[in-house]
Formats: sequence, C-alpha cells, structure tokens
Amino acid sequence: MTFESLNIAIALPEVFLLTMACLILVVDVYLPQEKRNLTYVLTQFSLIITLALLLSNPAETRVLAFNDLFVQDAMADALKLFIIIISFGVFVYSREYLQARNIFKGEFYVLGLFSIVGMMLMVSANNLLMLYLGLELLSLCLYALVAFNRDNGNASEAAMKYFVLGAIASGMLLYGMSILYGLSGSLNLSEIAQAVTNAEGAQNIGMIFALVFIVVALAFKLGAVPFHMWMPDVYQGSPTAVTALIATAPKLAGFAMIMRLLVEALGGLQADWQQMIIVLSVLSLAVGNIIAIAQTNLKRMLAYSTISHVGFILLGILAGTSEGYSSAMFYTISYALMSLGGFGVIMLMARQGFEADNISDLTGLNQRSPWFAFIMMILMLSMAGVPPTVGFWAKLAVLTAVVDVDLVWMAIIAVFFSIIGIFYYLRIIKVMYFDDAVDTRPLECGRDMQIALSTNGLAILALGLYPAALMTLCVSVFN
Amino acid sequence: MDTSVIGLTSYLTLGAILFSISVAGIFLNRKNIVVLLMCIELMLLAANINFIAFSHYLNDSAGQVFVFFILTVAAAEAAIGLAILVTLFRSRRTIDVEDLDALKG
Amino acid sequence: MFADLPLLSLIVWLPIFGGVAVLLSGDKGDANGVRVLSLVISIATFILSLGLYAGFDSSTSAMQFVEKTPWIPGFGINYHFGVDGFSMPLIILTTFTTILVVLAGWEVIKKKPAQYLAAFLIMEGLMIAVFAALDAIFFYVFWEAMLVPMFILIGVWGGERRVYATIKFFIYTFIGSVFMLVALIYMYYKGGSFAILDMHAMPLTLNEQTFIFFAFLAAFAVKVPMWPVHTWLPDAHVEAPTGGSVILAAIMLKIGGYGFIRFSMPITPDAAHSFDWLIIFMSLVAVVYIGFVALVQKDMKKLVAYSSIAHMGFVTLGLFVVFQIWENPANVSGGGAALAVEGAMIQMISHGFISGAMFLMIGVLYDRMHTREINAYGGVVHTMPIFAAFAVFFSMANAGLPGTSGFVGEFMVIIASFQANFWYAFLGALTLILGAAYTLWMVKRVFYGEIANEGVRALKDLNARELTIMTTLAIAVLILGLWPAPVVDVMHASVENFLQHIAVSKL
Amino acid sequence: MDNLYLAIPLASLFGAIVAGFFGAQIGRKGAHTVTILGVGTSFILSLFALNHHVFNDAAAYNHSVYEWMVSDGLRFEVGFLIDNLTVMMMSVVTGVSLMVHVYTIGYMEDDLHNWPKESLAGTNSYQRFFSYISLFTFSMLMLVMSNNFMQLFFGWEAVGLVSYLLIGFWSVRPTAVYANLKAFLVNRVGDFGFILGIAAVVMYSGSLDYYEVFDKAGEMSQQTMSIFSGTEWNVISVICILLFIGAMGKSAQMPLHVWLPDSMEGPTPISALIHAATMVTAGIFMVSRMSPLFELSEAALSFIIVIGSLTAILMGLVGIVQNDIKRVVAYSTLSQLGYMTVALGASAYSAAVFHLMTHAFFKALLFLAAGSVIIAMHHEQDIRKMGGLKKYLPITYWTSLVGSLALIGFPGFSGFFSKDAIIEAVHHSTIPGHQFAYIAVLSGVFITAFYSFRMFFLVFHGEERMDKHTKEHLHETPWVVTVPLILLAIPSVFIGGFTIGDMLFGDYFGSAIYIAENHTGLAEVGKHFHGAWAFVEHSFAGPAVYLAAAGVISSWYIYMKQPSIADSLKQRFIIIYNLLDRKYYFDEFNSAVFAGGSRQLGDRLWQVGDVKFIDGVLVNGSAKLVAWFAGVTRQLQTGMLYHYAFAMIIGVLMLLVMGLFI
Amino acid sequence: MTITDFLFFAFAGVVVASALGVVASKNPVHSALFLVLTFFSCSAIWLMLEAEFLAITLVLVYVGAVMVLFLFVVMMLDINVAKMREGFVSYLPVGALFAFLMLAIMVYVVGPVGPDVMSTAALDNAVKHAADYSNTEALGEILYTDYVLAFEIAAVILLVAIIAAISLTLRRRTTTKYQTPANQIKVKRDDRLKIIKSDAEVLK
Repeated sequence: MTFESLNIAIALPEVFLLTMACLILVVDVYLPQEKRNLTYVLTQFSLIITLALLLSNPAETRVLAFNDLFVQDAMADALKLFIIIISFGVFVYSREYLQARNIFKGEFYVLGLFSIVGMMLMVSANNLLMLYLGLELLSLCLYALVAFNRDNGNASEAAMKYFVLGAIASGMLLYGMSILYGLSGSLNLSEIAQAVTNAEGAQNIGMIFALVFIVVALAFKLGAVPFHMWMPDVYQGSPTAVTALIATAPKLAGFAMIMRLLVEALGGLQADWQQMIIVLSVLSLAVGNIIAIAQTNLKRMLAYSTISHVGFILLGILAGTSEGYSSAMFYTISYALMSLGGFGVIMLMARQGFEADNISDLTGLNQRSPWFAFIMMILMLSMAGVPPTVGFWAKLAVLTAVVDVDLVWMAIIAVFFSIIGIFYYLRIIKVMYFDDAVDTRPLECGRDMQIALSTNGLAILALGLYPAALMTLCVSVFN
Repeated sequence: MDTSVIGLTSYLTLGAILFSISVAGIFLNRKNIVVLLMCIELMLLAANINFIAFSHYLNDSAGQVFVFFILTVAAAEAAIGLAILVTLFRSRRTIDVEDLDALKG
Repeated sequence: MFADLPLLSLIVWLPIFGGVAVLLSGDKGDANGVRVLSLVISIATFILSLGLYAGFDSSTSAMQFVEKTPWIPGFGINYHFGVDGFSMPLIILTTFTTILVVLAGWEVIKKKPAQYLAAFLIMEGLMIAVFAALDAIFFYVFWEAMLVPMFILIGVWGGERRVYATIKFFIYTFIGSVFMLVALIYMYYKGGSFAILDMHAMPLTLNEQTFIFFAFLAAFAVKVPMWPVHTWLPDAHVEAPTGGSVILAAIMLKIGGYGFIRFSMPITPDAAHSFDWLIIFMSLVAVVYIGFVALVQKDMKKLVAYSSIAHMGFVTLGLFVVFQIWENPANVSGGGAALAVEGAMIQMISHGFISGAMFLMIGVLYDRMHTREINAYGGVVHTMPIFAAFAVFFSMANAGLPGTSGFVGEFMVIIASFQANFWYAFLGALTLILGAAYTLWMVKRVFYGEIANEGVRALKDLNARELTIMTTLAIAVLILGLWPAPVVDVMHASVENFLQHIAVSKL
Repeated sequence: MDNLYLAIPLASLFGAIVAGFFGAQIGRKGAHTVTILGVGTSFILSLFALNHHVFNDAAAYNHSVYEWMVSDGLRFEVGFLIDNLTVMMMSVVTGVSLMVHVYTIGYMEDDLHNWPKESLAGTNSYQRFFSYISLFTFSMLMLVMSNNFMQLFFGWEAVGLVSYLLIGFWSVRPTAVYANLKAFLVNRVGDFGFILGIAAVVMYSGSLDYYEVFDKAGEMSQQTMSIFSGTEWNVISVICILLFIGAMGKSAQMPLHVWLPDSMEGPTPISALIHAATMVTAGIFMVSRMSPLFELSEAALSFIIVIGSLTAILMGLVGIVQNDIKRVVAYSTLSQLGYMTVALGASAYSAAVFHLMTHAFFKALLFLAAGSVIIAMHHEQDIRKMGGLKKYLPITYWTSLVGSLALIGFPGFSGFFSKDAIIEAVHHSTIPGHQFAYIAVLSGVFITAFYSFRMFFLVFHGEERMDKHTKEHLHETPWVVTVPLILLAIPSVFIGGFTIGDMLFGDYFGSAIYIAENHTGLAEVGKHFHGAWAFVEHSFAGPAVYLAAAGVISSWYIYMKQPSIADSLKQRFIIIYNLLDRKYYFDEFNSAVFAGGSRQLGDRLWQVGDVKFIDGVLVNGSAKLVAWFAGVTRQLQTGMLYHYAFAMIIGVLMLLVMGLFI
Repeated sequence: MTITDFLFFAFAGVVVASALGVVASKNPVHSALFLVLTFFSCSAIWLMLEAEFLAITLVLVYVGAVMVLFLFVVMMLDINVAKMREGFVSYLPVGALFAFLMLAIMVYVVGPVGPDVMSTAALDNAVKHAADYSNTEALGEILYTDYVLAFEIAAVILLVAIIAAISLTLRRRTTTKYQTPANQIKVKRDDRLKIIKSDAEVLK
C-alpha cells in the first residue's frame, strides 16, 4: 500500500477539523481568560473552513478511503453539512450563556470540535470499528461536556447517568458487533452485507441475535423508548449549551449510524428489524408525547418531545424504502434545526444565575420581545407539525412513507399521539402570548445571537414554505 | 490424546455468562457507582472474549485489532467515568446510586 | 380581462404580505397608521376578488382562474389554485367580511393593534387559499395554518377563559384534521397524486371509502361544527374578540361545509351514500337539540354561537340528503337534489352575513357595557334606537324571515329534504319555531322593556363607523334575501356537475 | 296593467320607506302625509283594478314580476295573480288601511306620553308607526296578490313581522313585548306547518305557481304518502292540512289562537287593521285561494270545520267574561274567524270571503270605536269603569251601535247576510262534522249577541262609573277619529245587502274559487236565494234571528235591568266562570308545557348533554385522562440509575424474544 | 478432555467466580480486586486463543493502570462500606431471574446447544501458528497500515480523556491563599478607594 492509496483527500474536512481542534487546544492554554474570545472565533472559523472544504469536494459517487475504513457518499456529505451548520449555531448561541456562567473555557470548544469530528466519522464510517470509534469519540466528549459545569450537582448527576447508561449501550453494541464479526468474518460493512444476504438457516438466528444488540445501541443513541431514560435527565441537568449540542447534531450522526448499520450492513434483515423498530417507534411516540404533558421544565419537556420525534424518525426508517429513508433524514434534519432554535431561545432568555429552563420562565415573552416570541412560536408549531413550517413536511413525508408500505395503522397511531403532543407545544405559545410577563426586563443579547436565532426561526418557516430543495436533497441521497 | 471438547461455543458461552453477570450486577448494585463501572468493564470483557475467539477461529486478525481499540477506549472511558465520579462526589458528597435522584419525572 | 392576471394568487398573497407589513410596522408608532393600512389592504383584496365574479363563466363547471406550478416535485404537490361555483362565492364572502372585521376593531382594540390586524389579514389570505386550493396538501397547509392566527387572536385578545377556549379550539380542530391528513396520504399512495380533481376520479373500494370518509368527517364535522363535536364553538365564540367571532362564524365554519363539497362527497360518494343517515341524523340533532340549548343561554354570544351550530346543520342536511332524495320512491319527479345543494351553499353564504352581523352587534354592546350577559341589559331600544332597529332586523334574518338571506337557504333545504323524507323536513322546519324563539327572546330581554339600569341609560347610539358596518351588512342580507338569483346562477353548473359526479358509484 | 299592479304595493312601500328612514327629517306631518298618500294611491289603484276585473270582466291576470331565482328547474318568482278574489281583498285591505291611517293621526297624537322621558325610541315613534302600517299594507298586498306559494309565504311572514313590531310598538311595556314575542312564536308554529305544506306541494307538483299546482291537483289526489311507516295518507289531504295549520296560526284558530287576545297590547289602530280586518283573515283568504286543492280532500275540510266550530263557540264564550273593551272585541274576532273557518270547511268559500269582507268593515269599525272610547277615557280600557258614555260620545255611540248590530247579524245589516249565509251553508253541508258545526254556529249567534251588547250597554248606558277627573275631560274625539268611524259604518250597514247576490250566488269569483260537485252546501242555499230582501225575510223562518234577539235581550236584562244576576250567576257557576276567565287555561298550559318545557329541556340538554357529557366526560375527561396518565407514567422515570438500566435490559429481552422467537 | 480443555475450564471457572465476586462483594475494594482476578484469568484464556499481545496488554494496561485507577478512586472517596449491601438480597431474585433469562437466550444462540449458529466454514479456520509466529508483529503490521485512521482516532480519544479528566477534576483550592501578580498590577486607584460626594448632615 502507498500513501496515495489512503486517499486522504476524501477526509480532508475531518483532518482539517481535527488539526484545528488540536491547535485550538494549544492556543487556548496560553490565552488569558479575557482573550478567550479568540478560542471561540477560531472554533467558528475552523467550522466555516471545514464547511467550505466539504462543499468544495462533493461526492459524485461513493468513494472509499483509508483502506475502506472511510466512505464518502452523498448521504455523508449532506449530513456533515448539517452537522457543521448546526454545531456552528450551537456555538453562536452558547457564547453568552457560557460567559454568564464562568464556563467560557477553551475545553468546551475543543471537546465540542472533537465531538463534531466524532460525528463526521460516524457518518462516514464504512467499518464497524470506525463506527465504534466515532461513536466513542462523540460520546466521551459529550460525557465530559455534560459535567462541564463542575459546581453544578445536577450536571454531575446527569453526566454520571449518561455515562453509565452510555457505557452499557456501547457494551451491548460491542457484543452485537462481535457476533456480527464472527458470523460474517469481517468488519467491513459491505462485506457484512454480503454475508448477511448469504446467511442461511441457523446463521440467520445469529444475525438476528447480533441485530438485537445493535438495534439496542442505536435506539439508545437516538433515545427511543425503552432506551430513552437518560434523555430527560441529561437534557435537564446539562448546561443548556451542552444540551443544545447533544440534542441536535448527534441525532444526525445517529441517523447515519442507523443507515450504515441497519440499511447498508443488515439490509438483508430488514423484515426483522422492521418489527423491532415498529415497537420502539410506537413506544416512543406514546411515552414521549404523554409524559411531556406533565413536564414543567422546558428542557425536560423538550427531551420528551425529542423522544416522540424519534418515534417519527424511526417510522420513516422502518418503512424500509428509499422514500422512507429520505423522509427520516428530512425529519432528522428538520428536527435538529427546530431543536437548535428551541434551545437557542432558552439560552437567549437565560442570564446570570437564571437558567430560564422552566416553562413559566417564558411567560409573557410576547411583551418582552414580540420577535423572539414569534420565532419560538414558529419553532413550537413546527415541532407540533403545523403547516406552514418544516415540521409539517417532515411529518407528511414520514407518514407518506409509512402509508406507502401499507402500514396505515402506524400512520394513524402516529397522528393520534401527535394530537396529544400538540397540547404541550400549545402551552408554550400560551404562556408566551396569553399570559402577562412577570419579569418585564427586555431581553439582552448580542447581535450575532439575534441574527442567528432569527435566521434559525425563519429557516424553519422558509423551509416550510418551500421544502422542495431540502426534500430533493434528501431524496437524491438515497437514489 | 482425547479430542478437545472445548470449541468456539465454549468461549462464546463464557462471554455470555460474563455478559449476564454484568447485567445482573448493574441492576443489583444500588449503592456504589464504582462497582457499576466495574460491571461495565465486565461487559466489555465479554465482548472482547467474543472478538478474540472469533478472531482465532476465523484466523483473521481484525478481531484482535478491534479488541486492541476496545481496550484503548475502555481506558479512556474509565478515566472520564472516574473523573465524572470525582466531580459528582465533590458536589454531592456521595456516590450512592440511590442518591442520584435529583433529576426525575 | 382578468384572465391574464394571476388573480387568485394576488387575492391570497396580498393580505398575507399586507399582514406581514402591518406586523412589521409594529405597535410602537401611530396606531391609526396600521389601521388605515389594514383597511386599504382589505378593501383592495375585496375589489380584486370582485374581479373573480366579473370574470367568472357561470356556464361551466370547470375550474377557472387556474394557476398551477410545481411546488414540491418530490410529492407531486403543486401550487394549484382555481375556483368554481362553490368556492368563488365563499371567497368573496371572505374578502367582504374581512373589511368589516378590520373596521369593527378600529378603536376598540387598544392592545397591540398591529398584531391584531395582521392576524386578521394573514388569516384572510389563508382562508381564501383554502377555498381556492386545488391540491389536497396545498389545501391542508392553509387549512392548518389558518388555525394559528385564530389561536393567537382568541388567546391574546379574548375574554376571561380565553386560554381554555382557544386551546380547546385548536386541539379540537387539529384532531379532526390530522386524520384527514392520513386519508389524503392514503389516497396519494393509491393514486399517486395530491390533486383534488384526480382524487375525485380515483376508484376506491367501499372499505377504503369508508375509512377516508370518516377521516374527512372528523375534520369537517369539527369545523362545521356538527353535533356532538360542537362544544368548542360556544367557548371559542364567547371568548374571542368580536372580530374573531365574526371570522369564526362567518368563514371558518364554512370551510367545513366546503370540505364536504370538495372532498368527502365527490371522493367517497359510496361511503357518503351509505352513511348519509348518520350525517342527516347529526344535522337534525344539531337543528333541534342545539335549538333547545340556545334557548337557555344567558350569554348573548353563546346564544348566537349555538344558533350558528343549528344553522350550519342545514348545510350538512342539504348536502347529504341528496342520496335519499334520489332514492325516495315517492319522489316521482326525481328533483330536489340540486335544490338541496344550492340551498346548503346559500345557507353558508347567508349565515356568513347574518352571524357576522349578530356578533358585530353583540360587539357593539360589549364595547360599551363590557358584558355579554343578557340579564345585564334591557330597554336598549330607548337609548340606541338605530342600533336596535338593526338588531331586530338581523335577529329576524337569523330567525329566517323571508326577504332576508336567512330565509333562502333554509327554505330550499326544507323543501328539498321533504322530498327525501317527511320527517327530515319536519324536524328541520322546527327551526322556524326554535330559531325565532331563542333569537327573539334574546331581543326581547336585551332591547325591549324599560331601561334596566344606569349602564343602559348611559349608552350612546351607533357611531358612523358602526353604522357603516351595520348598513353594509344589512344591505347584503337584504339583497341576498330579495334576489338570490345572481349568487345561485354562478353555482348551477358546478352543482350540476357535482351531482352527476356523486350519483355515479365508484365501486 | 303590469305597472298599475306593481304600483299598488309599491306605493305603500314607498310611504313606509320614506316615513321609516327619513322620519326625523320629514317630521310628523310629512310622515302621515306621505304614507296616507301612498296607501291612498294603493286604494285608488285597487279600485281601478276592481273596476277592471269586476265590472269590465277582465280575465284573470297572472304574470311574474321578476325571477327571484331558479334552482333545480324550480322557478322561484315574484308575480301577481289578479282576479276577482284578489281585487276584492286588495280593495278591502287598502280601504281599511286608509281609514286606519287617517284615524291614527288622531290616535297617536300624544303618543309621547307612552314613552319614558329619556327614550330616544319615543322621539320619532309617530313617524315609525305610520311607516309600519304602510309596510303592513305592502306586505298584505304582496300576500293577496301573489301568484305563487313562495311569495305567499313571503307576505305571510312579512305581515307577521309587522304585526310583531306593532304589537310591541310600546316597547317599554313588558306586557306588550311579551305579547309580540308570543304572537310571533305562535304564528311560527303555524308557519311550520305551512312551510311543510309548501314543501309537499313542491314535491308532488314540482312547481310553486298556483295554476300549475292546481293543474296537478287531480294527480295529487290519487297519490298517497307514508308519514308513519305502515300508514298511507292521501297526498292532497296532507298538503291541505299542513297548509291549514299555517292558516290556523295566522287566523288564530284553536289551539293557536292564544296570541290574538294578547296582541291587543298594541295600539288600537293596529288591532283594527291587523288583528281584526286584514291579517288575521289571511288564513281564510289562503284557503279560499287554494280551494282547488282543499276541495279534493274531505279529510281536510272536515278537520277545518271542526276546528272552526270549536273556535267560534269557545272563544265567544270567553268574550262574555272579559272586561277589557278591546279584549271583548278581540274574542269576538276570534269567534268570527271561527265562523269563516266553518264556512271554509263547508266548502262555502265565497261565504267565508264574504263574511271576511263584511267583518273587516264592522270589526274595524268596532275597534276604532273602542279606540275612540279609549282616547276619550284617557286610555282606560276597563268597561267596568265606564258607563253612560252615550251623551259624551254621540258619534262613537251611534257608529258602535251600527257595528254591534252588524256583528250580531241584525237583519239587513251586512253581518247578517254573511253570517246567515254561513249558517245556512253549514246546514246544507255534507262534510263529516257539519252537524256539530251547525249547532256551534247557531249557539254562537246567541253568544255573540250577548257579549256584544253586554259591552255596548256597559260602555254607553247605565251609570257613569269613571272617576271624576276623567269625567270632566270627557268629550267627543276629533274628526280624524270620527270620520273613519262614519266612513266604516256605511259599508257595515250596506255592503252585505248590495253584494250578497253576486258574491255568494252569482259567478263573482268565477274560476278563482273551485267547488267540487258533491260539496253542495252553498249551492243548496243558493237555490232558495231570490235577492237580498227575500233573504232577510226568509231568515225569520230560521232560528238565528231569534237567538240573536234573545242574546241582546238577556244581556240587557242581566246588565242593565238586574246587575245582581250577573254576580249571582258568576257565583253559581264559578267553575265555568273561572274556566272562561282563565281562557280554558290555554296560556297556563302553553307557558308551562311549551315555554317552560322547552326551556327545561334546553337546560337539561345543555347542562347534561353539552356541559356534563360532551364537554365534561368526553372532552375534558379525555384531556384529564391523558394528564392523569402522564402523571402516572412519569413516575416510571424514577431518577434511579438501576431502574433505567433495568428498563434497557427489559428492552433487550423484549427485542431478543421478538427477534428470535416471534 | 485435553489439558487445554482442563485449563480452559479452570480459568473460565475463575473468571466466572471472580466476576460474581465483583458483583456480590460488600466492599468495593474487594470488587476491584475480584475484577483484577477476572482480568488475569481472562488473559490466560486469551493466551489459549493465541492472542498473546492482547493478553499481555490486558494485564499491563488494564490491571496495571486502569484497575489501579479504580482502586485509587475507591480509596480516595470515603465510602461507607456498611451500607453497601442494603437491598442486594431483596432485589436478588428479580435480578437473578432476568440475568438468567438473558443468559438462557444467549447461550441458546451462541452456546453448544440449540441451533448450530456458529458452524460455518469460515469459523473452522483455527490455525495453530508456529512458535516463531509473532502475534504482536502481525497486529502491528495492520494497525499502522489498514487501520491507521482508527489508530489516529484512538489517539484522539485518549487525548479527549486527558482533556476531560483534567478539566473536570483539576481545581485550584479555594482554601489556599495565593497572589495573582497580574491582578495586582492591573489594579487602579479607583478600585481601591471611592470618594463619594455627599451633602453635609446636620445633627439634630
């Protein structure tokens, strides 16, 4: 083998980002606290360059690199694109939040960048090992970030829970991978796919056995019931900036992981994993929507709402058609955007010593800032799936995919639970618009935050008015 | 020499037993988080045994490479886990599993 | 001359963008500025919509003013507008009513007038789009989007229990519509198109039709609203600001009726046929049951809200009675079906005027006395004689007096339903008594008698703005009552086509 | 003639609009001038039409004015059918209306006293009143001139509306606003039947036009329809009975008569015009107009004759115990309407219409006279507080006498001819129920005479029972009041004798009224008819005249000669007295059962059905259920790490079992 | 039954027993020591599978570093041993039941009984390597070529662990007093003393 055969150019964005992360780590060590902004600027700068690198070299076909460990295809490009955009947004929103809490530290950005690298690797993995490493890189960074606000007991508790459960999940994933490796004799996804199709008789049982453990790990990563228990606690306990990071881009990586593992590698077992995902999906829809109603903490409510959205994403995946996958991808991307905006608003409202993470903290937002109340309303409506927001199209796409495979009853269950779900989104709008503000101070935040959040909200609306572009992108990925 | 009765399945069974023990341990341990972390190590060990056994019987070193990385990651994981544990202990003065219930509902 | 313009797009987007402009101009500056701007926009929209009438070819049932551009090619969803004899009158009703609503809130709404007016303008555009959309998803988007401004309107500018009312309103309607969405998706799956007219032609088995029919029913019955899913309406009406009540009663309810015409019946004629007894039953219950309930209301708005439910019962009765008209062996002439459908349509339009007027009337009183309790009034005629004259007039219209628009639809539907079954007409005609009873009893208690209290004594009669609104509506009610031919004529071809379509089984 | 016919109703409408909308601008004088001019024009033009049709024998005019709409091939039109029946009605309506207009100038002169000081509604009430009565004239003309059912219904309801407005004219009086609501609602009950009748007509004939419907009448009488499953009803009977229910409401037949006595809360000119002379006879007119239909249904006629007789006798009895001057006249009106209805039932349509006409004059006269008394008495209406008014109000006295004599059927007066014709027609009728009707109408004669003269004596003769203040101011009413009285008294005396020959037994109505071959009641009477004078002579052979005389004499005896008898009779027959005094408890029954019942029902439906069940159980219940469920399910999220892990393990096991074994 | 079989069963027995010991010990220190034992015997089993490098690594890295770290933390955090076993017995039946169920299913699939899942041709390739075969060399060869990306990422993961551990646990003791020269230099006159203008107060 030669250096050229590594085909390193394919992974240029990842390589660049990794390098920058290390560089920033070093730079940050020598920065005095009041110049910490440089770290932030550098971080964002690296993300922008990464984005440029990504866009400058789009995948025309499926290209392999690093001795088939790494793959670049349309799906990977698209997902990485959104991972970077969304992470960029998270960093914009969180700057002031971190400053107000004295945790505006270089480690946040370094770990953040490493987690982004982890996600990108997951998206581009073509090998069980790479998937595992990408996942661990992501997860370890997130574990650390959750506990980042060291003086906060809740954050530590959340980190501990996240860590333990995450470790169990990766243990299970490894167990499943080991069986899969044994039965197929390879770690390479395409070869596994070959082996799965060729498997017969008893081996099928083994494959399904492996599949169960893999599905569990995936379900954990996405937060599907009954592997969702970490989510509410972690969402609530983490500093909001970290919650925003956990709740958004990693879902895209999780989706990619599902695609790589279930569809590319275990596509032959579709009939089997479809059944399992149906169960997970229904449970997620039910549990997420119902428990969310009882929440008073906004972040926790969003966690349950996420669980219900995961139910929808799984709905698209279980359809098992390219329409289904593209709809799930569309859903995941829209969800990540909505969720980003939601946490952005929470961070917007938060100030020193005040987390603004209770639903009641949004009271009378329309009086304090009609514009951001409007943005939040759009976000909530989008989550509820009310047109003309992108959330509606996401639901429509997923439902269409499900109906297409003759699972009308699943569609009915989904809409039934989304009816229950609409209640808690409306409650947010209610407190913002209908109740009188207790705290009438105007919102203070930087221009960057205002622009980003407005763009975020309007993007939800714009994508709702003209979803065709994003939809076409998602569809083209799976053709 | 008698024929060997142990084969791949024996190793896999050992892995399965370890896995089950770790599962039981996670559920049964209600006090100390450190033990919880140990149980997780057991679970990883079970997967490792599987990988190595397969690697041996497949005559393919990829499995061993995987184990190598698992060990690396597990070490990193342990470090982070313990670091979180320390943070937790500092803020809560306890590492009882039962006391980790501020976040619920 | 209008054929060259994208008239429907203009009518839809002018108020929406106008509303956004009003919203952006904000509540900080001069409130009169935004009011005038809103008024200008609404009048301009109305004038444009008259272009629809002028350019309408009433000899054909085909869609007119059609605009079609791909919107979401992935799903074959088109930006597809067009009107026929059913939708065109309803669009004009919408544009007409919006002007009055903008006027009605003129100096009354002091809290964030820009947001208030913007909500109405945006809602106007959305409602027009609902009537004009020819693509099912396109329709659905507007259908749902329309809820949001209304939700905000009731919630922000509403009365005491506004939160309960508005959430109830939203969730009720949302529940209905999501099932419709599933049905639409199912048809897309079967037929590969979201175009409504394609759906009309799509063959469906009886089981499928039944499923789709009930999904649609969930959506439209809530909207109409039909008994027993009507309870959101009294709450929403009572709590909504005057303008909100007017739009709700005058237009939003019509969208339910329109839905039956555009979706349920042509797409699932066989299911509609087999379950027509159910709808007829629900309609008649609405007329009778709700009539009695209206009788005992203590809140004027609630009373009118219940009366709306009863009146809308005639719409659904008229629509679904056609199958039984055709089947009734005693009906030798075989006629009556078109009468029923046209009656239902006229009833919708007329109810738009009358219920709008009733709510505006209550609004006039509420603005002065800040109560809607019937008991708080008495002898208003002595202090507000002009207003009282309008009140009696509109009340009579509400009671279906000939010469007013309220009579036409009810008369047609009763006559037509007689041809299906004596008892349908019998129960339907009970509205003659009940409608008069609850409306006039209210009039008696509010307007007649001695001046009840100091509050009434201090009342001032209508100002010029209110007078304009009332006069306009009164003229509309009279014209439609004395010469409904122009309205009926534009729908003949469409009704004919509609009936021919649903007469043919899809099985 | 098109424009002429169109001008007749429009002239009145014009007056109404001007007086109504511009009352404040044109003032009182302007208002009464313009309306009187309008109605006067209508009247004169009606006379032209009368001349044109009756004396020049013009053919019936049947044209539509404009097409209201066409739907489903069914033409809804506004159009006129002018024939002898119509022109007579038009002339009567406009004539009486004109008189009432003039009379109103005097009656409403000091209307301001009837309003509270601050009432703005009172400021232009005078103009408004004129506007209303002109509007009424217009509506009534539309009703009678109609050539189709829709317009008929339009006029039908429009007169109801104006009646509603006028009864409640003094909107400050609780009794008035109660009465107008009651009147409207009871009429609506009739309309309910009426509209169903129209629906039936449309269904079986496919048209709303009179002539087209009449052409199909024969066909319809062959068809049956099923209302209750298993029973077959003759279509024409169903139609006729339904239409007649409408007539019962408008013409105040039992049990829908309850609104009429209360309607006396309105100003007296209204009572004369609407609730005596014109509107209440709309039902009679309608049935006569529909004679080609009614003639085909024995059942309907029988129903009509029974209802009519009950009304005639029972309402007359109530009249005996009334003390309000206007109420006595009102019950008398009810009773007379019963007579007309009986005539309809006996197929003597022309007799009914004839009585309608004569009644219009003498009853309007009586009402206006009563009004004159009321004006003179400063709005005192209790006859027990009057007496001996003869010397103060001579013109009123004499005209009242004329009216009363006409009412009781004094030989030679117009009422005599019409009433006797009815009695004779019933006598010769063959409709089932005619025997009962005959007895009823005969006893009615006695009763009528009794209560009419009871009132007459109590008001004009005997001791003066009014208070001193009133007495001092007693004087004859102004000319605008008395002139109409005189003008109405003339036809009250003469019109019967002049027209009986043509109207009843000639071919005056021609094709307007159709009588079936076998319904020979009136024809039998006609065989013995040899001129008006002979008719008077002939009447002495029958019992009616003697009964009337007996009535007058007994009332004189009881109320003038021996007033104590009245009291002792009252004590002896207290139960009957109470029954009559409470008007057979109709009002109590209605308010308890219908008004109270429906309010109670509404309340139940609302509170139990809507609030408790639909909202409470279904809507809020399911919301609460979900919330409760949410509260319970969130307990699963215990916060305990081992529970979370346990959930995952359960999940793994579940999926394992699913994947491997299912 | 060969000698290797015997060794396997012996070591496997120790593995299982000490794993149970990890779970069931009262004292976390004991648990940690049991875990060490588990690793040791496991390493022996790996040796039987000819994974010499990993076997050594397990002992060196795991036992030598990670377990020491565990013990260190256990000792550092002052843990009340007496409370450790509370609830253990009462939850034992449920825990054991589920663990057993899990075990049953797993053994059913991968174990010697049940469907013959693991009998593929590929899994029959076990080769006894020659004595001079270097497992380490074989691994090293692919580790730096085929798996170079993974290797780099593993390095990053370790870096992350370092960063995380430091940032989470490193703290300046607030109780220790120390000077910050930078702050001392930066201080201005106004920070130290503020002159407030106030009106003269007259005592009453």
